[in-house]
Amino acid sequence: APSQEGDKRAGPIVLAAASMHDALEDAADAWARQGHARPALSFAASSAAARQIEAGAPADLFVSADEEWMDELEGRDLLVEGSRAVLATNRLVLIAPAGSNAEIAPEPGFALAEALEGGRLAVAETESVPAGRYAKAALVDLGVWNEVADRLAPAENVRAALQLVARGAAPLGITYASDALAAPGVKVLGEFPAGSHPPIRYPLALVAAGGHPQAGAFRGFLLSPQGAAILARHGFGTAERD
Amino acid sequence: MAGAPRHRRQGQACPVNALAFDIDIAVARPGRRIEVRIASTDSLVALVGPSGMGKTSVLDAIAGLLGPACGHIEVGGKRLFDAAGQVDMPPERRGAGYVFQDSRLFPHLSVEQNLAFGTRYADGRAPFADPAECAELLGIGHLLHRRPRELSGGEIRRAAIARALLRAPRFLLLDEPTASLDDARRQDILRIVEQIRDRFALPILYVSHDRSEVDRLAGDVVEL
Amino acid sequence: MAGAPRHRRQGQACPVNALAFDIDIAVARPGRRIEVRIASTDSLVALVGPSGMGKTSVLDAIAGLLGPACGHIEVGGKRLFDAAGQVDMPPERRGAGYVFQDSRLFPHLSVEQNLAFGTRYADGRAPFADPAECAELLGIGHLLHRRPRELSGGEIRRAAIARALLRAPRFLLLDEPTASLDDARRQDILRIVEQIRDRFALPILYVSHDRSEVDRLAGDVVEL
Amino acid sequence: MLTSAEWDIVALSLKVSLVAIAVTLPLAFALAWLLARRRFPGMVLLDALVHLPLVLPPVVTGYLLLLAFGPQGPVGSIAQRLLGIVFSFHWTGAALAAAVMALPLMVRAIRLSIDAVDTRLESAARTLGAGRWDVFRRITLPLAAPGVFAALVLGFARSIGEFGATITFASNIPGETRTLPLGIYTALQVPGAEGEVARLAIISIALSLAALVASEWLVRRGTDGKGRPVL
Amino acid sequence: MLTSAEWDIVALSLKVSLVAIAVTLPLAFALAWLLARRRFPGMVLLDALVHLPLVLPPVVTGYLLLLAFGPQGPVGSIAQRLLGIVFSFHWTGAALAAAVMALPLMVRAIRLSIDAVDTRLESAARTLGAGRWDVFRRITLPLAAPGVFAALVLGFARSIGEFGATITFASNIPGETRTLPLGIYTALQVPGAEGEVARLAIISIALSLAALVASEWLVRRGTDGKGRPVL
Ligand SMILES: Nc1ncnc2c1ncn2[C@@H]1O[C@H](COP(=O)(O)OP(=O)(O)OP(=O)(O)O)[C@@H](O)[C@H]1O
Ligand SMILES: Nc1ncnc2c1ncn2[C@@H]1O[C@H](COP(=O)(O)OP(=O)(O)OP(=O)(O)O)[C@@H](O)[C@H]1O
Ligand code: MOO
Ligand SMILES: [Mg+2]
Ligand SMILES: [Mg+2]
Repeated sequence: APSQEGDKRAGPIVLAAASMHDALEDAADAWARQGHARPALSFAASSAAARQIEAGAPADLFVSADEEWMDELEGRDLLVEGSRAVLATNRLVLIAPAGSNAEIAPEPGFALAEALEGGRLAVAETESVPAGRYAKAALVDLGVWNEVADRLAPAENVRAALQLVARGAAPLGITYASDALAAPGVKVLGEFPAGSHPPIRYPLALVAAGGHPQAGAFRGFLLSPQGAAILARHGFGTAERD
Repeated sequence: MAGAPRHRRQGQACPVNALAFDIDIAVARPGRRIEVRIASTDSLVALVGPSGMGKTSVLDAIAGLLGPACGHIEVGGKRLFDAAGQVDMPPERRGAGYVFQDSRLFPHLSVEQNLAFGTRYADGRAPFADPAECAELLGIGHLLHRRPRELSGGEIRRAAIARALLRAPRFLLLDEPTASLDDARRQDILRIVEQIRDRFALPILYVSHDRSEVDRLAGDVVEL
Repeated sequence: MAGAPRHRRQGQACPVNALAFDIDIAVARPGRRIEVRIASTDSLVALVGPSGMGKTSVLDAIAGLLGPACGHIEVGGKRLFDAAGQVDMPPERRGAGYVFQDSRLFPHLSVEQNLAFGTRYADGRAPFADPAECAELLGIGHLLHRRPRELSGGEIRRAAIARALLRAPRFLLLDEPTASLDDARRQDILRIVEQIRDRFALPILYVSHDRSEVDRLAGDVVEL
Repeated sequence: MLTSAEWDIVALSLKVSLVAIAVTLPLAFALAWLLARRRFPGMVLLDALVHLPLVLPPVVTGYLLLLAFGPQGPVGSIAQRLLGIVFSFHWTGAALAAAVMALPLMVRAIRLSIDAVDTRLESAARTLGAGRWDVFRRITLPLAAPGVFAALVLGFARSIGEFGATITFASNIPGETRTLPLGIYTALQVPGAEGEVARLAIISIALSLAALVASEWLVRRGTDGKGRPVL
Repeated sequence: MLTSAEWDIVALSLKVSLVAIAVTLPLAFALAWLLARRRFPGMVLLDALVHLPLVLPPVVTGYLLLLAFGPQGPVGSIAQRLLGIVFSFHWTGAALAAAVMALPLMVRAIRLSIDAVDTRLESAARTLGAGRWDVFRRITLPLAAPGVFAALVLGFARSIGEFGATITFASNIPGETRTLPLGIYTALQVPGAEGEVARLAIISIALSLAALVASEWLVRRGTDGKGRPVL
C-alpha cells in the first residue's frame, strides 16, 4: 500500500459488512494467535465500504454482504483479478420477541398478515439493504408479499430490524439466521425455504489499491477449513463455495 | 449620612400621614453604605450630593429595583417597603414614573411605542396629558417613528421623560432629567415639573446637580 | 446654518495656517442637513445649540466616524478630511481625544484597562499625566478595578474623560463632559481643560449647554 | 421536474420538520430562559440532558427513544393510552426524533440571545408597570429575537437532515417516515443510484437554502439588519 | 473501570474532537464575522454552504468528503502530495469529518454574538487609535466571547457524537477512526453487546458533561455570569 503509515498498523486493512462482525473478529484473533500481525477490521454497511474503495481508499481486503457491490467493483477493475471468492452463506429466518406465542413458519401462502395482528413486520430496507431484498424475494416467492407490503417496518440494517423485534416494536421480523442465533430477546419461528430467495452469499476479494503483503494470506486463512469452522460457529454456512 | 431638610418653602406642621415622603433606609453598595432619611410634607424633594454618593441607588430602592438592607419606604401615604412588616411591593405595583439617569429607552420599540409602554398599566389613573400633546410639549413630536438609536442625546432624554409622565405615575423619580438639554428645553421641562407638582400634588424626588434648578423647584432639599 | 465666531478673547489676526480649527462641512442626517463652518485661531472653541441640532454629528464627523457630504476638516494644521482632495484619514490616525456624549466605556474592561486603552497608540506623544495621577485628579482612583457597570453615572463620565486625556490626543472633542457631575467635580474638570488649553495649546472643541462654562472657557463660540 | 414519489418525500419532510420545530420552539425558549436566568440545583444536569442528543450518535438516541417512546416504553404506552398518540412507525415518531435532535441547537442559540439582553431594560419595564410575564413578552422575547430566528434556522436545517435517530426509532416507511435523508440513504445503498441520490440531495439543499433566505429576510424585517430586533 | 480498548477509543475521540474544534474555531470566527458584518455578492450562497452539513444527512456529507478529500479527490490528492496529509483510514479524516459537521453550529453561535456587539464601542476604540485589527482583537473578539464559548461547547459535543460522515469518509478502523459513536455502532452489531453499548454511551455522556461543566466554569471565569465577557 502506498501509505500504510506502516509501523503502527501492521496488519492489512479489511473492510467488511457489519453483519460479519463477530465471525471476522474471531478469525482475526485466531490469525493473530498464529503469530501474524492482526488485521485492522473496519465494519460498515457494504455500500459505504464499496464507495470508499471506489474513491481509491487503500484497503486490502473487502468482505461484502452483497454480490451487487462486489460486481460493481469488479466491473471497475478495482479488485485483484482472480481473488474473488464466496466466503460464507446465510439463511433467512422469521423471528419474534422471545416471549411471543406466535406459531407460524414460512411456507408458501403462510398466514403472515394475520400473525402480525395489526403490527408491522420488521425487515431490512427491501429496496436497498441486501437482507431486505432477500426477504422481499422470499415473500414474493411464497405468495404473501402483497398482503404485507404496506405492513413493513423497514430498518437501516438487519441488526436494527432485530432490535425492533427484540424491543417489541414489531411482533415479527425477518433476519439472517446468523443474526438471530446469538441475539437475546428474540426467538426463531422458522427458516425460509432455501429456494424461496436467491442464494445469500458473502463474497470477498483483494482490493487492487491495497497490496499489503499479508492480505492474500489472511484471505487464504478465511477460506481455509479453520476459517470455515469459525464462520460456522457464528451461524454462517460455507457449503456453497466453489 | 442621613440627610436632613435644609430649608423649606411651604413648610407647615402636618400630621404624619400627610407626608409625601417618609423614607428611612440604608442601601448597601460595594464599599459603601448609603443611609438616607427623608420625611417631608413637600411634594417636591430635591436629592443632591456629590457624584457617587448614592442618589441613583436611593431612587432604585424607592422604585423597587434595589433591596434596602433595612428601614421603610412610604410615598404619598403608601407603604412600598418595610423591612419590619415584611412589605416589599414589586416594582410594577409601586407606580413610579422613573426617569433613569441612563434613560433606558427600549431599543426595539419606536419612540411612540416607548411612550405608550406604561399607559396600559395605569390602573384607571388618568395620565397628565395625551401622548401626542406630551410629545409636542417636549419637542419630540417629529421623532415618534424613530428608534432610540437614531436620536440625539437630548432627544433620548426627552423621550425618557415623556415615557415616565405618560404612565400615569403615582409619584416621580427624576434622575437629572435636564442633563444634556439646552436652556430653552430645560425651562420647558422645569415648567412641566412645576405644573405637575402644583396641579396634581404628585410626590416628586428630583436629583440634580444644578443649584438654580433645585432652588427653583424644591421644597425640601436632602443632601447625601 | 453656518456658525460664525461670536466673540473672541485672544483674537488677533493670524496667518491661515495657524488656525486651530479650519472646518467647513455639511453632514446629512435623516431629514436634516447640518452645515457648520469653524475657522478659529483660538485653541478652545465652544459648539452650542439646541438639542438635536447636530453638535454630536459634527464631532463624529471630525473624529472620522461620520462621513461629511462635502467640505474639509483641518485641526491643528492637519488635514483630516477633504472631499476635493480625496483626503479621509481613518479615525485611528486622527488622534482625537473624544469624550462621547454616551461615554462608551468598554464593558469588558476594568476602569484601569479602559483608561490605558489608547495609551499604546500615542505614537511617541507624551500624555498630559500619568494614569494614576489623572485618575486621582478625577476622583476615580478607588474605582480602577471596577467594571463600568458598577459605576455611577458621574463616575462613568469621569472615566470617559480620563480615557480621552490619557491617549495623548492631538486635539480634544468634548461632548458635554460635565454632564451629571456635581459642582465641585465640574470645577475640577473645567480647571483641567483650562490647563490643557493653556499649557499644551491643544485644539479643543467643547460642546456644552451651560452658558457659564462656555463663557469661562471658550475663545470662539460657534452656534448651530 | 420531480416525480410524484419525490414530491411525497418533500412534503413529508416539510411536515415533519415544521411540526418538529414548531413544537420544540416554546420548550427550547423555556429551557434557554431557565438556563440563562435561574440558578437551581440540577441545572448542570438539565443542561447536559438537553445536550445529550448532540453528543450521542443519532442511532443511540433513536434507540433510547425506542426504549422510552416505543409501544412498550413508559412514555410511549402512556401517550398512546391517554392521548392516542402513536410514535412507532408513524410520522409523529419522525417528528419526535427530529425535535429531540434539534433541541440542543435551539436552546443554545436562544440562550445566547437571552444572555445578551440588557436586564436594565427589563427593570425599566417593571417600573413602568409590566409584571414578570409582560416584561418577558414585551421586552425579553423581542430582544432575544435574533436567537429565536437562529434557533428556527438551525432547528429546521437539523430536522431536514436528521437520519440516524429517525430510521432507528421510526423506521423507513414510505409516506410515513421516509423523509429526505432516509430516501437518500435508501438510494445510496444501491450501486449506481447516484443520480437519485443527487436529485434528493439537491432538493434538501434547495429547501434549506429557501429556509435560509426566508430567515434572513425575516431577520432583516425583524431587526435593523445588525441583529438588533425591531419587533 | 474501562478496558484498555475502551481507553483507546476515548483517547482517540478526544484527540479527534479537540483537533477538529481547534482547527475549526478560527475559520468559524472568520466566517461568522464575514456573514455578520459584510454585505457581499454570494453571501447567501456562502451562508448556505456553511449550513450544508447540517441539512444533508451525515452519510451524504461523508460521501461528498470522500469525493473531494479521498485519495483521488481534487483536494485530497493535492493535500497528500503537497502536505503529506492523508485522510483515508486515518484519524485526520475523522477530525475533518467532525470539523465539517461542527462548523455550521459554531458559525451560527459566534455570529449571534458578533451581531450583539455594540458597534459604537468599536467606533470608540478606533478614535482611541486602534486600527481595524486591534479593534477586532481587543473589542469585538472579547465581546463576542459568549458566542465563542457556545461554539466550543456545541462543536465539541457535535464532534464527540459524529457518526455518519466519519464512517462513510474515514471508515471504522480501530485505533484510527473508530471514535466513540463508531465504537457504539460496532458494538450494536454484536448480539447481546448491550452492556458494551451502554458503557460507551455513558462514557460519551460523561465526556460531554465534563465539557459542559468546564465550559460553564470557563464562561463564569470569562464573563460576569450574565454572559457579559470580562476578558
Ligand atoms: N451596579 C453597581 N454595582 C456596584 N456598585 C455600584 C453599582 N452602581 C453604583 N455603584 C456604586 O455605588 C455608589 C453609589 O452609586 P450611585 O449611582 O447611587 O451614585 P450617584 O449619587 O447616583 O452618583 P452620580 O451623581 O455620579 O450619578 C457609587 O460608589 C458607585 O460606584
Ligand atoms: N444614528 C442616527 N440616525 C439617524 N438620525 C440621527 C442619528 N443620530 C442623530 N440623529 C439625528 O440627527 C440630528 C442631529 O443629532 P445630534 O446627535 O448631532 O444632535 P445634538 O446637537 O448632539 O443634540 P443633543 O444636544 O440632543 O445631543 C437629530 O435630529 C437626530 O435626531
Ligand atoms: O451487512 Mo448490512 O449492509 O448491514 O446488511
Ligand atoms: Mg446617579
Ligand atoms: Mg449630542
